Amino acid sequence: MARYLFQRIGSSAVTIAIMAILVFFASRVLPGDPALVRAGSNATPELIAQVRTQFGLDLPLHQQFLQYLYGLIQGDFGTSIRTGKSVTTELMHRLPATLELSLVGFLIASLIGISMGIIAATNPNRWPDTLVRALTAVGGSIPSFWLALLAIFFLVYNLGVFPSPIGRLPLGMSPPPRVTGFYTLDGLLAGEVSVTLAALGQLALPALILGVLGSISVTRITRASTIEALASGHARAARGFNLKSPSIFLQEGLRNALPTVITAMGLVAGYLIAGNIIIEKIFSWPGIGQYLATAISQSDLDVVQGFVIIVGIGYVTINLIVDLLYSVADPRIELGGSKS
Amino acid sequence: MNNLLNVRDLRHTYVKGRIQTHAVRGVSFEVARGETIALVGESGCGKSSTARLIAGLETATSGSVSVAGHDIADIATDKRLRRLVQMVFQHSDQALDRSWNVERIVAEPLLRMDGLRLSAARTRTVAALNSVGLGDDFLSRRPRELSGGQSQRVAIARALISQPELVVLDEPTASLDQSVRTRVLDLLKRIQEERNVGYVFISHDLASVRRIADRVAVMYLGRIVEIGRTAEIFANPRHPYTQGLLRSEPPIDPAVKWEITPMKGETPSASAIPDGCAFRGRCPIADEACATVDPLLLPVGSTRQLACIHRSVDGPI
Amino acid sequence: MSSIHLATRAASRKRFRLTVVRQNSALITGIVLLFALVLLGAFGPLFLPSPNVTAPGQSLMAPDSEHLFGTDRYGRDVLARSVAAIRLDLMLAVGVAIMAMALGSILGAVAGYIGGWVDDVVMRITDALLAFPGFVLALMIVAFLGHEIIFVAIGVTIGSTPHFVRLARARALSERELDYIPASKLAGANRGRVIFGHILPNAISAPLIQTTVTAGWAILDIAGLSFLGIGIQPPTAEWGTMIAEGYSDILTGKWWPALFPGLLMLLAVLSFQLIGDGLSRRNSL
Amino acid sequence: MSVLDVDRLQVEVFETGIALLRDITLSIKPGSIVGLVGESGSGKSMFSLALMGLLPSGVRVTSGKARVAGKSILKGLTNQYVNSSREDIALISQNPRAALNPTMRINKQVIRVLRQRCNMTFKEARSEVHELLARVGIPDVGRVANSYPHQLSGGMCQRVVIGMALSTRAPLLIADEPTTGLDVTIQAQILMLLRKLVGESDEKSVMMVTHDLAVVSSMCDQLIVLYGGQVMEVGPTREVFANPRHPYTKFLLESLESYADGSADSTPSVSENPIDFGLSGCRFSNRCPFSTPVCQTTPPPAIADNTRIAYCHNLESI
Repeated sequence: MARYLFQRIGSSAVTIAIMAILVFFASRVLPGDPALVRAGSNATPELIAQVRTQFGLDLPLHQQFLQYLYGLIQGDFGTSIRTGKSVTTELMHRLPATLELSLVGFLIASLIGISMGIIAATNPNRWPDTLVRALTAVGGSIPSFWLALLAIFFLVYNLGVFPSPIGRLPLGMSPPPRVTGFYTLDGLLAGEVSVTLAALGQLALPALILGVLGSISVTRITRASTIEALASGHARAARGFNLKSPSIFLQEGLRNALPTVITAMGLVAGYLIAGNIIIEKIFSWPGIGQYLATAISQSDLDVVQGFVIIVGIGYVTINLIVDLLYSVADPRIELGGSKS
Repeated sequence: MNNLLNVRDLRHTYVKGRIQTHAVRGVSFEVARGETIALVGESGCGKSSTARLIAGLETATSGSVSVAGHDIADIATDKRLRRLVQMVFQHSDQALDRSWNVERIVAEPLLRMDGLRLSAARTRTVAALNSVGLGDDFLSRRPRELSGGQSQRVAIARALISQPELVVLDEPTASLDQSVRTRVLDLLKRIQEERNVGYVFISHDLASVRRIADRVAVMYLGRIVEIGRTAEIFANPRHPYTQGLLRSEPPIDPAVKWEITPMKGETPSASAIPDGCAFRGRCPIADEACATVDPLLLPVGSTRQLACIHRSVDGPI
Repeated sequence: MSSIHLATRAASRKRFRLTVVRQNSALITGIVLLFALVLLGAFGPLFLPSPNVTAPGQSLMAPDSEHLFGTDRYGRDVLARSVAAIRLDLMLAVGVAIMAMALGSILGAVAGYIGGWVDDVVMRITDALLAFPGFVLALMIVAFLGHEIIFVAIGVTIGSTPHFVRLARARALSERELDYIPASKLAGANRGRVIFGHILPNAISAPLIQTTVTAGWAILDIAGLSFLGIGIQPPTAEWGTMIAEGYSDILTGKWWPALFPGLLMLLAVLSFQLIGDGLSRRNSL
Repeated sequence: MSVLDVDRLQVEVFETGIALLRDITLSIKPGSIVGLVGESGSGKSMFSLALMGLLPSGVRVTSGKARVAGKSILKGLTNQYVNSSREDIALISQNPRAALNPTMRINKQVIRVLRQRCNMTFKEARSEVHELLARVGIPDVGRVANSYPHQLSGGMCQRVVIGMALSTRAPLLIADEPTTGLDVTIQAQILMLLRKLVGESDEKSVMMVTHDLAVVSSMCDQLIVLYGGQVMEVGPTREVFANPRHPYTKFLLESLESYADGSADSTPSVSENPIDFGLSGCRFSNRCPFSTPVCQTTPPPAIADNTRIAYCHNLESI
């Protein structure tokens, strides 16, 4: 087990390294002058030259690369040209907001996805299944930002069910003392229940939207893999032994679909970390996504680099967890290797 | 150097992670022109690995294979020699590329080895199809329009179109219905008589071996345990494994009461081969000596070889 | 007795046909929808005002008989702009999906068939790219390259390619094990012949189906980039850009400049999804 | 009373009306082993699925009756499968590894069957597991009980499945190609085991579904030959082997014998035409060397002779 874990962590590290190299080359080697992009298209030659020196872009490529790697190893993603602050500090400061939103979104996505998938799989090709399939087809086609706008228009401005999309707390309320960075938890820790409730209220709509969008693929995969498992040889054999239907659905169906469902949930978790760039922007949610959205429109490239690497690390970590859970869920996976 | 095929001390070991699988552990035999040798055994005995090594689809860990005086490594890499060895595969439903039509499938060796165009190869393609009993109305058919027997005939036509001297037949009838098997075997036999081609026939099905083979090599865990003329082996099997194998085949006459003591146990994994004689765990006559001595394949009589320390003396048992 | 029997038989057979139609209905609906959108995109502009003519006096007019979808804050006809965007978005999305399919399938087939270090390198890079949702990848590339249509296309293509590599590689790995591959090696086919003559033609059906789904995703990604202001720039009529422009209006109760382009986009993506679903069902039957 | 009684059972593809099984009539006596033989496409597996109520979607029983242990397994005009009928049947399926749940240890799977089919409590079932596994000749009971299916050989898995099937006390066992894919020495072990266990009880009957005539000849008392979804010939194995009446049975046995002893194929021109499910007459008529026009158009009558039945228009003339 420990050996397998080390192997997987090692290979995750390699993936992150390759990713970092790709990011570097994307920013320096692809056509397009990084100094020009950073200085803006209307910049004077002097300004461009100044940007070049400031970011070390006049150094030979291999030196730039070494500098970049050296910075990365120390956790230094560079400096934001817009604010002049350390990218690492800025991102870390905003990370909890994103994680809080993603986590709640993930829970909603899993809950909706797995239950809808089960409902569909218990009634294949009958109306509940048809309905679920139609819903996932439409749901998978909805642009997230459009859905968010409509939700705000109807649910916030017309019906007033949810509070205004103005970030993590209502106007005039100050955040609780920072412990975890999750306002809902920090509010409780500080004994300020009103803050927690207010934070939950602000969280509800964006998390719901993320959850609904994320639930689509969980629904699809839960449904498909359960139906597939119920059509397999061992499910037929179980029916041949006249075992009870609920038992077959659980043991032959869901239990054997579990590894695939875990994979789908991992994908959704990754999608949520990145997918809330747009949602954060729309809901003024002060997370890393919104930070990126602002930075990107102003060509603040070190922020983009830093964001990409943090998301990458998050994603690789999720994959690692998924692989571990998968190997627990499927006894055919020998730890340390392939399917036998 | 009269033999068409010479196989000398062939060994093949796969390594995957920390696990070594000894698929072939020192196999030697030869085949004359116009002769059929059958390699028989159960799954994991190394017969299919041996077939792939002989056809040059894989490279042996050690040992040599030569066909008509050429080393298999040269045959595998040289377009002019490639035609010498061809192969017919096991699964009739996957032996043909389903996106090609029969004409291109059969003509493929001519297109690749001789650089012919499809139209220039037409006459020979039709001739090859005719020789396996299919008319030229098959030229434009797709594999999914063929029955199992017809697919296998097309595969045979493809193997023969380049005029090979040795054909490796890897369980060519295993995926076919009983009533079609006989016909395919008879076809193979007729072709052999016409062209004097040598066959290496891989099978687990003893009945088909009896029908087509001149000699039989019985394999167990990567070794030949007994080799000899087909009639001799079937009439008087001498290795305990051969005896157990023949006994396990159900008789086709219902009047014969089939009452046997089946061979005990199962074949061990090729990555954990027992010391001494590899068969001793399942052998009814094994003793302490078998745990220490790895029996060699030694001649008993002029046409037969046997790998068993208890049966190494010539004479009836 | 027998007439009753026949009647029930006919009835249940009819029921069965209905389920068959229902199973194929996804495909049919998708094709009809896409066809309608293409027609609208091709011929609609002939009957509509120019999408970029501004009319300051007619800004933010609610939908009426003259402007079916209303006008935006510059007085431009929302219907004309939404329809003009069909051509751009669909062509871009389909082009991106086809490029990604071609690139990914070839890479995947080569890696899967050859194996060894080639496979290691290709899959390592693919895994690293797959560490991001395609959207983030596209976003990064557009951020680094510049905010132009061609870079948006490149970004979304690269973001979509890794899926195809995975898909084609998996198929190549299973094709490689089938008997016809060693058979063609024995026939003297070299690696290139085997890959392009045998592996790819047989491995391509799954990537082809995936292409339609990818085209749908590409529409979402392209519009998402534009919504963030780094994709296609105003005043070009594009769904994401239009929704971004309508963003502030919706907060003041003027919902039409954002609603209609989103609705058309939804239909476009849905049509690709339905076609993809229908095709993969047919393929698996 | 027969364990299984099937009367003119018809199974069709709904969409097209193609009959995959046509007018199947047969019965199985208690305590016998009956072989259902056919080549690929004969409908032998479809028949066992129909008896189990496990037909694939789009395929239905459209007419006919079937009784297991005297109880009808189909009800009503629509021939719906009566779900409780499976209590009287146990299935030993092809590919034993795939027949076991890959995510459950063997002991849990056995316990599950014992609890749900034999009304045992968990404790009773747990104490029964080792005995059950030992009865089917598993040597290393403790290890096997604790293993997942993928850790066991195909032969071991098949023993487990046989053990579970016998524990259900169902009077009819359907063994669908129980040894296909197993090595010949393992096949011998399994067949001997099956015969021994069935021989121990007088009530249990086995329907062996197989393509392998040698297995049938050495295992079965009775023989049912299927071709193209139609019964060709029924009778005691010895008599059918000694003197086949139907042209198809003749052809099958002659090709088997000539195959085994190496003699030339003496059967007259039986073509390799594929099965034509659209034929309204005898399904074998497009291959049969004795085919007459009536064979093409009219299903063959059942010609009974003592213990045997053959379905052919031209029995007298052959």
